[in-house]
Amino acid sequence: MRDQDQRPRPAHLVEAVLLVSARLIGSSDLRSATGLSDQELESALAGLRERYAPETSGIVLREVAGGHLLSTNPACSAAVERFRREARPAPLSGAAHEVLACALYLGPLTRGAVSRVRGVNSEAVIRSLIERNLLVEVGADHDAPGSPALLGVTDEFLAATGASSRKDFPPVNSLVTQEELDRVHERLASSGTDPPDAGSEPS
Amino acid sequence: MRDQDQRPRPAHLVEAVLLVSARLIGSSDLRSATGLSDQELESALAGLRERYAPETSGIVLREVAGGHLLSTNPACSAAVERFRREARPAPLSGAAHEVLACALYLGPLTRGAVSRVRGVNSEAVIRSLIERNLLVEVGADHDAPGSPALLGVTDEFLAATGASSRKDFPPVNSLVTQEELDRVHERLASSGTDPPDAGSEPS
Amino acid sequence: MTFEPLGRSLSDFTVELDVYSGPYEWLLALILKDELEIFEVPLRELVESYLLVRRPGAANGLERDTDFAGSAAALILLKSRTLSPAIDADTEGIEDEPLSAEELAERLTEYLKIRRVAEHLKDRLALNAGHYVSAHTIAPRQGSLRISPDRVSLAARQAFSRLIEPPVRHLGPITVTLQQLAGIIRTAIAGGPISYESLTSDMDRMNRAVAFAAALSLAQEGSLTLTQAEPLGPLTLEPSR
Repeated sequence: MRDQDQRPRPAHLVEAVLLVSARLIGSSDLRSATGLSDQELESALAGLRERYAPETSGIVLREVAGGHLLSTNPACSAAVERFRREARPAPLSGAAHEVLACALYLGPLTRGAVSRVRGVNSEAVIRSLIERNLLVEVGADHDAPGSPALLGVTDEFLAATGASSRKDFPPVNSLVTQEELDRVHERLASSGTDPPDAGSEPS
Repeated sequence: MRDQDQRPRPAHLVEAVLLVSARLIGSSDLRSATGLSDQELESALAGLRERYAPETSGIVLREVAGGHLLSTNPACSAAVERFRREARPAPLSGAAHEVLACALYLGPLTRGAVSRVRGVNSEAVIRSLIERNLLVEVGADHDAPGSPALLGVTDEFLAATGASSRKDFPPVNSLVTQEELDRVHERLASSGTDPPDAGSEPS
Repeated sequence: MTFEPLGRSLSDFTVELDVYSGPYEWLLALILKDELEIFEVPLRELVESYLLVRRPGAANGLERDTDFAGSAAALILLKSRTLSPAIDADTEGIEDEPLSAEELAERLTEYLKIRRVAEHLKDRLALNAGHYVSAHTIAPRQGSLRISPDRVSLAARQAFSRLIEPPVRHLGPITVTLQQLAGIIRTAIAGGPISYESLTSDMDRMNRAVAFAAALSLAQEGSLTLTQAEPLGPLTLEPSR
């Protein structure tokens, strides 16, 4: 079955390498495995994008978090779950979404900072997100006493949201309307709280 | 959520299931996972045979002894082999490091004991560490109901850390205070089973 | 934060909220046990549902009103407190200064933004769920894994110094997570309605509590419906629609 005399086409090489990886493969790793040039790889990927598009295939090419990965088409997930006899992992809680939102838009930040923004102790939620590989300690805040760890989102998180990078999220101001923000101020003003005086800001 | 309104095509379902199986799948298993009829499955396979033919693809559909399997095109084996040689193993997660630390410093200990020390269910992490040959069942705790297995680190783990023996690791009392250690042993004991040896050094 | 004992005058008061439906007393208990986020509880709706069943002329009408007002006030205080800075373990003891209106507004604004981002993330995660990766992987060469001994020491320090809260020793070890139980519940109701009692019949107290929380969160996301014909009566879980 081998046509060794005939060099396999670039797209075939990329396809074969993608099949044997369950993890994202970066472009440079794809290049060094296949021996393709930048341009050859790009045109091979362009072809594969079409071949493995959600409309035309049960296997899709995902390009997320700066890497490439073959995976099943979500439209076929019921058949896959039946085959593997396992249920889809439960979706995250509302609290978990909020913690991830903090890490993505305000991070890297400490556990304390997450809890301050959310107004509730978030330790348990953070731990479960670390356990699920969606959050990771990326360093430490050396200016704070005890140098608490700084938390950020992981590549797995980017992959799970289908994002190609951390920049691939809408600006926060497009998600919340000025009207909503005004309403907050209005409500507070009408509740007759103490006159403002300078104090520490939420970090 | 998904495009449930549009039923995926039969070939897509088969393709997706083939991606998630590393073993030959018989026609009856394919039918029961995809819910396709005999005829539908046969025509889906006919299409896939063409799509994944050695001349047209880096991924080929193999049909052996009544089973079906996707695999890499042998013509691409050099690239696949290069990828394998250069592939870095998946880095360990923070959770995996913690489980290994438990086994190193408190082990041999049961799965339940690891979870109690860490305060979070560690079953999945332990499973993947056993698969990666970093953790191994070294015996059973016969004093506990059901004689759960006792876990210890492997020589492969020691080799991966560059340690020649457990003694190369700093003693546990240089890492945490006695008070913290007492709490750990309290957690270990809390199941009613005997806590593993409470040495302050990795045993 | 503690609630005054209700004297059970409100034992027949049940509420129907998005996040919870069932006896009001249980709602209070769940909030106190941190199993329900006070943020998720719309206090205005709570008051409105009480007003609907208020019985001013009844023999214990005044007692009921007082009990409700007392617990509702405690909920309002609790909810407002959660908006002020969480007390850090390391900074405990530092005087908690009251927030000015401006600071409060800023904090709420920031929280509102995070809330919206969280909703966006939820949709995105749902849209991208159901991707399964290839099983045709090849193992990297043996012996190519490197583990840093420093990372192992650090992990030991983290795992062994962690304060695990809340103490649940008296309840037995937690052997399942909320997610796992949610999975068990999904499987159990796939075949039709099932009572909470039979679902949890062979669970210990802790797992029952977690199962209840899991059922609530599934109900909240719309995967199942919780019904209870009478206050404190049997609770039935069934697939939504």
